[in-house]
Amino acid sequence: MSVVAADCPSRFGELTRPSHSGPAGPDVISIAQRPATLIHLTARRAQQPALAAAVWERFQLNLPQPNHFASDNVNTLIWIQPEGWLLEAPVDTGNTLCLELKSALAGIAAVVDQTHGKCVLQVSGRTREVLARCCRLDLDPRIFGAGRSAVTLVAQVSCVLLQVDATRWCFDLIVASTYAQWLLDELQEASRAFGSVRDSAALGK
Amino acid sequence: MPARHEPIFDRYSVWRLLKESIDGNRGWKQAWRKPEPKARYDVVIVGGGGHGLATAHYLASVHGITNVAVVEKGPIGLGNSGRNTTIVRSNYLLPSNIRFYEYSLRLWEGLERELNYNVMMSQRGQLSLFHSASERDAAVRRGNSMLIQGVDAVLLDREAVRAMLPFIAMDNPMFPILGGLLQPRGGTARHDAVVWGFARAANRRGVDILEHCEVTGIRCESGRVVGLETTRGFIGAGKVGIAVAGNTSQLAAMAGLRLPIETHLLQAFVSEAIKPLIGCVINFGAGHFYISQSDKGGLVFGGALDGYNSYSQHGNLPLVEHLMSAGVSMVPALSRLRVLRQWAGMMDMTMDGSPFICRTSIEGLYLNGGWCYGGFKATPGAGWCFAYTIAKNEPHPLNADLTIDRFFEGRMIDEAGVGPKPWAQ
Amino acid sequence: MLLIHCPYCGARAQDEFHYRGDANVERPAPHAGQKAFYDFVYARDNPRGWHVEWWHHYAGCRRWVKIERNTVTHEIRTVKGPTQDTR
Amino acid sequence: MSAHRRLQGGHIDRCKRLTFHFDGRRLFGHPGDTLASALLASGIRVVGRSFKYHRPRGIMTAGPDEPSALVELRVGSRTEPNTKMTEVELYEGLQARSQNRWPSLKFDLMAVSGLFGNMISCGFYYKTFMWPASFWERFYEPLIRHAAGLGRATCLPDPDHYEAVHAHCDVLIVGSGPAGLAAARVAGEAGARVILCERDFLPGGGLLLDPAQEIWRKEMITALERIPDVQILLRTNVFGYYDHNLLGGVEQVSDHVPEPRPHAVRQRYRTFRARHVVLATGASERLIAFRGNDRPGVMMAGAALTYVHRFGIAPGKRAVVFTNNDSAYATAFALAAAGLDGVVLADVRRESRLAAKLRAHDVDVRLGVEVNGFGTDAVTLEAQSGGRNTVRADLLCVSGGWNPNVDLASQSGAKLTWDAALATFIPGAPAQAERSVGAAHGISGIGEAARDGLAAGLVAAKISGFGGGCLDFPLPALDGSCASIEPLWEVKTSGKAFVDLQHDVTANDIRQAHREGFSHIEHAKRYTTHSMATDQGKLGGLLGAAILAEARGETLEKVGLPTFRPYTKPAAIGALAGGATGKRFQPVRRTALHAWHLHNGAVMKPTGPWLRPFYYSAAAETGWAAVLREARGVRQSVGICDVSTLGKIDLQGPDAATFLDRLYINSLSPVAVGKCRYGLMLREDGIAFDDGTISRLDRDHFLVTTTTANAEAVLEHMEFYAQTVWPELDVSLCSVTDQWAQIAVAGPRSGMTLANAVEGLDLSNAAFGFMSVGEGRVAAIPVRVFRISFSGELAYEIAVPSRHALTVWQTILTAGQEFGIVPYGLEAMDLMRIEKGHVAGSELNGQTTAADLGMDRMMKSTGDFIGRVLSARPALADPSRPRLVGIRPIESGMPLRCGAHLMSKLGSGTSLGWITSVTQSIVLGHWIGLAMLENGVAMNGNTVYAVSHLHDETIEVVVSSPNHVDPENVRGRS
Repeated sequence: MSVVAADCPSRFGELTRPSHSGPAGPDVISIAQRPATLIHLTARRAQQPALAAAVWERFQLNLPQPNHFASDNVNTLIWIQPEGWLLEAPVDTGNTLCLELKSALAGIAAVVDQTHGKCVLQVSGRTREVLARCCRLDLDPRIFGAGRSAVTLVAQVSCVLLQVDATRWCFDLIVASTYAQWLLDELQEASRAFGSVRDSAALGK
Repeated sequence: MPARHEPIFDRYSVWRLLKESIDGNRGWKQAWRKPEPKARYDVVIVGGGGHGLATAHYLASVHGITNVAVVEKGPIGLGNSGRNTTIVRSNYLLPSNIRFYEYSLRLWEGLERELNYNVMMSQRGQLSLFHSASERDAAVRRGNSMLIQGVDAVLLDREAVRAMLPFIAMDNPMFPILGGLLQPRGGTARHDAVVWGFARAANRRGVDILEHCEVTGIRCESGRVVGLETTRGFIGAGKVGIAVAGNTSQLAAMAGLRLPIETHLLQAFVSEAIKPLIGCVINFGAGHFYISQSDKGGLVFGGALDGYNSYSQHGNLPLVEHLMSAGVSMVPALSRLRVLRQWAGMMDMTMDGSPFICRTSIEGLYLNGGWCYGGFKATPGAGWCFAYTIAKNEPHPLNADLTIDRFFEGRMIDEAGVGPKPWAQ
Repeated sequence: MLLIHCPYCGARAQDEFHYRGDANVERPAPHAGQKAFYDFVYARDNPRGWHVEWWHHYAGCRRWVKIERNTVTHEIRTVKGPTQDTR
Repeated sequence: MSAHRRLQGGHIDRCKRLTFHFDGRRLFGHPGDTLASALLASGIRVVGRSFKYHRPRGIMTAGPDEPSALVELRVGSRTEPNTKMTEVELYEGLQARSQNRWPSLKFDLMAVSGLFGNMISCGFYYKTFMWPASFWERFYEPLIRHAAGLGRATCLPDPDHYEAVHAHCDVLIVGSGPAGLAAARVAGEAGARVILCERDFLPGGGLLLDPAQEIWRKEMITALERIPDVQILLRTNVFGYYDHNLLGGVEQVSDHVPEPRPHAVRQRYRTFRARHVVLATGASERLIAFRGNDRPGVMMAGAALTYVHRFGIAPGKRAVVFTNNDSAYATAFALAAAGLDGVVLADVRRESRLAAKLRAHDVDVRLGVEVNGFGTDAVTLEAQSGGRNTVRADLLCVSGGWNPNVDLASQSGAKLTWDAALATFIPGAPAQAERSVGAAHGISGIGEAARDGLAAGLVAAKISGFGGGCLDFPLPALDGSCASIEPLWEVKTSGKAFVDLQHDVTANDIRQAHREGFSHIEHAKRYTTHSMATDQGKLGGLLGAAILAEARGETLEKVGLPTFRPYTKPAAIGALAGGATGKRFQPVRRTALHAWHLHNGAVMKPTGPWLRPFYYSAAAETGWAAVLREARGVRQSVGICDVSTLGKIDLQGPDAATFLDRLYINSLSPVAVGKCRYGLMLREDGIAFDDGTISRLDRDHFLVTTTTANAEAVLEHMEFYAQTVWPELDVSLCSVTDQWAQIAVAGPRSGMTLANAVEGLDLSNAAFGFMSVGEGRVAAIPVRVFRISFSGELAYEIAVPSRHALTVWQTILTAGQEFGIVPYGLEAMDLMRIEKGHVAGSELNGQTTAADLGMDRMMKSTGDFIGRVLSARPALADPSRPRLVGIRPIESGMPLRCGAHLMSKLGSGTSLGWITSVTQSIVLGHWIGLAMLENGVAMNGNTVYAVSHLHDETIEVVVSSPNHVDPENVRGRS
């Protein structure tokens, strides 16, 4: 039985396809996948202060307010629901962070690994036009400024959307990994008029 | 009982058309009178839609009860009777539904003669397409249910569908078309004509059609209905039948009843008129999309409910977007055609997707409602059964299962297996 | 497309939500009997006017929210969390 | 031929010439022309035939209110029937054909129907075609269907693309006339985010008809283009006003070019969510009913003015202008100034303040005069004082007054109110955050409209939080005109006077409808089809209502108008789909092993949003052979299957066990850590909802699986009960469907295979018995191992973090190589579960109870769970309900068929049940099935008939237990 590709630790390789045939230029949309560790934290009943303290101690980050994220450019905490946050941390091959948090937060929070459940896509370039084609949220920086995040529908699937750089309209999109290919295809379709490239080197925090 | 008014019935025929055309069409009479309410009627039907008017017609023509009024808050026929997609069929799964709708279909087949009115009953076929093996299996079960009950059904394979409908997309990656279940006797009728035809026929037998007469209260004495408070005064009634699709909960509440019904919106659309493209009525299992072409040339199509309780009669955009996407995905030729108008009707959605024709806990008060989006095709059958139930004070076997009690007893008639989620039926 | 002000996420388009009907009916105690459960599962006021109803923000914070909405005009008066009082 | 009709001025580029074809004739126009203006400039008079009488028709208007001038535009797969030529922007190579005529436009044989005009008056079809009954479908109806309809549609797929764009703004302005421009500028300069939509390809609306306003128009547009937060969308029609200030529009991106540029869309669906909406939609001129008011050469006065000033065309050689108000004086003036000879203006009013001015410009103004007929190149004028004369004219311009375009306001919920001075309806109090301005609000005069727009723009900006807009831009001078109109709806004469040109509805039809009792405006509309054509009754809607009012002897105010509904003008269905069609119709979900499946011959099958391997096909193998090979491989040795699509829900919290006990019919709190259990959940109405396994990973930590189909619904159901019904339970839920890929390894050698692959977990029967859960490693990747079985064989499921799925999958394949491990798909899995008697979607179909499925013994006897109470209702507890059974044919070679019904005797009209699932058993060597059968358990061993009338098939089957294979479950436990 033949085998498709060598073992790839990320789904990145599978998702990448040749760039779109649209008119390419400086304004094209760039999409890149960023490997990361993702952990869903849900505070146990009445334990949010304890969770905040533990998170501060471990990451020196405050639990962000609803619809915001907090980042020190290494770790990012994203509010995704009442009592619920998504932690994005650098790739951690041994899954040690999740195990560490499980033990540190026992009785304080439910810790669920989503590293493989979600993909982080960095989107930049003409995101304003492209996102207007697949998202119904008002993303004007005056409304949805830097530091804002939202769990919302993009291309009919639920995503976490982060406004990383409001002046350059750079976003991170976190999507369920089984929908990642669909989202990528839709983003490419939405950028049909502008062209798009997938370039992991062009971005990165 | 002879009509109190002078006979004012015009018999329609091509000769009559010729005669009137010579006279400049000045000789036509009113299709129905506009009488003042009497103090009391033997039966008052609330709701001047197709169902209410048909009930009045059959009360008079079958049961000889002619001291009947139909009260309607506006002009007749402008509720769901005038807001549907005109499909007529009896391709149901569950025996009690098949029997009822098949009886209704047979009445449809003779309606022109019965009413002396061309309701444009057009049996060009109704085809339900399936997209997967499990949908096919369900269609086979349904088709066999129909044939067992003596109803026509034909299973078409993929190639037969392709030959019949060369313009549809057979190979959508998520919704390939595997075949379809055809009811050759299914089709469409002209919705307004049904209302007007029944109104004219009921009027001929002396039924008073009281338009602009809104019911504001149901008067009961010691557990028995005695009449209706209306905007045109109190009207005494021996029996009262409710047939007010969309507003059934409101009317029932006047009598203190709380029903297993939610009111939801169903949108429908018509395109600009084009030369004949689509013969039969087509229903796609995927994406809740169905389409037919009217005699005038417009493509009439619709889909699922808007999905939340509403009495607004104006539809919303998410459904529009979804439906147009489904339509173009299934019938790519729709893409460059234009949609002309959209409208919405208020559906009484029940907790199992099946209707009520039954007595209520109040003596003399009868209920015809909960038609979900199947009311149009039921018009003659529902009128016939409701008239029987009112006249005899007991249900006909055809509607014996269509009671509210079925939910107490666990005898739900749930064709789709959706359960008590009216918004998803 | 209704605009629903989720108490957690802010103003969102209706397509991020799933509907689930009347929020004034409450699940009876386990031994309340069939009539009580009939009322919970089946009987509805179905008002013409203000209606308190459940919507699930499935594509957002996944909270069930209680919305007070007019069934004639579609105007939304309040949106509350699952255990917040509507009135 | 064309040159002499072109005038100076206007908004066309005379330097460039465009070639186009109409009915095969090669003609010329210029950029800036519409198809209509170019045809007028070419001297074409008859452009179409009417719907019913096939009367010749010309161009009546210059916009979307056009009833007559419809064409089939473009060719082949880009054919667009029923296109209004007044809206088609001319482009090089345009091809258009007239429609609804046979054999040709000039000589239309169908016009004989005009001879029966009186017989085919309104509603005639309800009164005939009834005899003989069988003739309707066979003869009458095909005839009607063929005669009806307008243009022809193409059956070819549309080669063009579409997209959706969602916009948000503080102020949405619809219409770019003086009011719209002023509103946009003041709101934009105040700092609000403004979107200005104009359906036309030139901004300016009524400004385009007045050369004196050209400077102001250009200056306003230049100014607007400089404000960064003002977006002007041309060729964008706002078609509908929906809830919560959401409006929908369609932008015609590429309809003015031969075909869309590469990567460009043809049309763009747009939504606008606006804080405030300014409706500057202008007004539409209305027709007057008189004999011959549909003939080629009749044109609305405003349209004639448009052709002169905007397109630089004289739309006729000799003109009569017929009016009941001031506005048409500008037309007469313009026609005279354009050099037309002997322009006559017939004004029904006896006085006019503009008469003297116009007479000074050589226009023959006749007051108190009506047009009572239009024939071939002659207008019959009749003075109210008596006296009749005929004027030679090939152009008859008509103005019956103006109707504000209130459709969007009305859709938004605003009630319409009657304005007696204007003799029309105007928008009343807003129901949403909107305001109608300018002509749309019944205001006449350019300066007046601009001021109205400016005031509305200021308010809109202020409401949105932007006060203090800059007001220092000039506005056009006030016109000072007041709406001076003397309502005249109909000039009564013999002959056909039309109120709806496209549907051929006459004033007499309306009166006949009233006589027959169709007196309500909605009844009259439906009976006559008045105002239901593609022009949406813009031209004659109010006119018809007025004739009805007169017939009823009531005021027009009382009669009212039919309800306004979307669309303000017809919209392409492809545009509204916004490109989400075909493979983009619905999101597609792929498992982590998708690529492997494709590269290994998997035939993929859509299941809900997922694509899953149906079976893996070697080159020459038919589908069913592949399925049998796969199932045999599993039963005989070992197989591997991607079951990642199962829903997986992580439950944590001290009350998780209690919560699960209430969700499922069986008890789950006793499950030990490291063990799992099968569970069934009901809906609250007692009907089976979903099944799956519940694994206890820790004291307060469970992992639940759901069926693929119900994964989303089950999570929502759980969240509903956790959040709203039992909020006191401390439990958190999280979907981990995507986190974990899941791999089933099944068959007698699955244990040996995994022993080769899994490290760190003792898989021996003693240590890891049936229904155990544990953690181990495959290829150094931590995995979770479940000993559960859907096939009935010894089987395991390996859950692996999805990015490692391929590694683990391949490691297991390698480990199983010595046993001939075979990948298997959905169909083989289905085959084996039917052999085993496990239920799936066709049994868990929303109509069956736990007892129906033979699972009533699982129900716990005490304690609350969802569905407990209502499942005990009498009819649901009735033991004679159809119950799950197994069946097999008596004659072992016979296949079974799903959907066949079971009957106790041949020819019976009573069905006892139906077959839900069938397969060819590889263990038993014949077909087997599952069925729902009345009194099912008691029927065990009996023979019944399986009947499919659809296939004309009847076979005898024996009823058995549903567990066709290994009922004691020896294999799974061994």
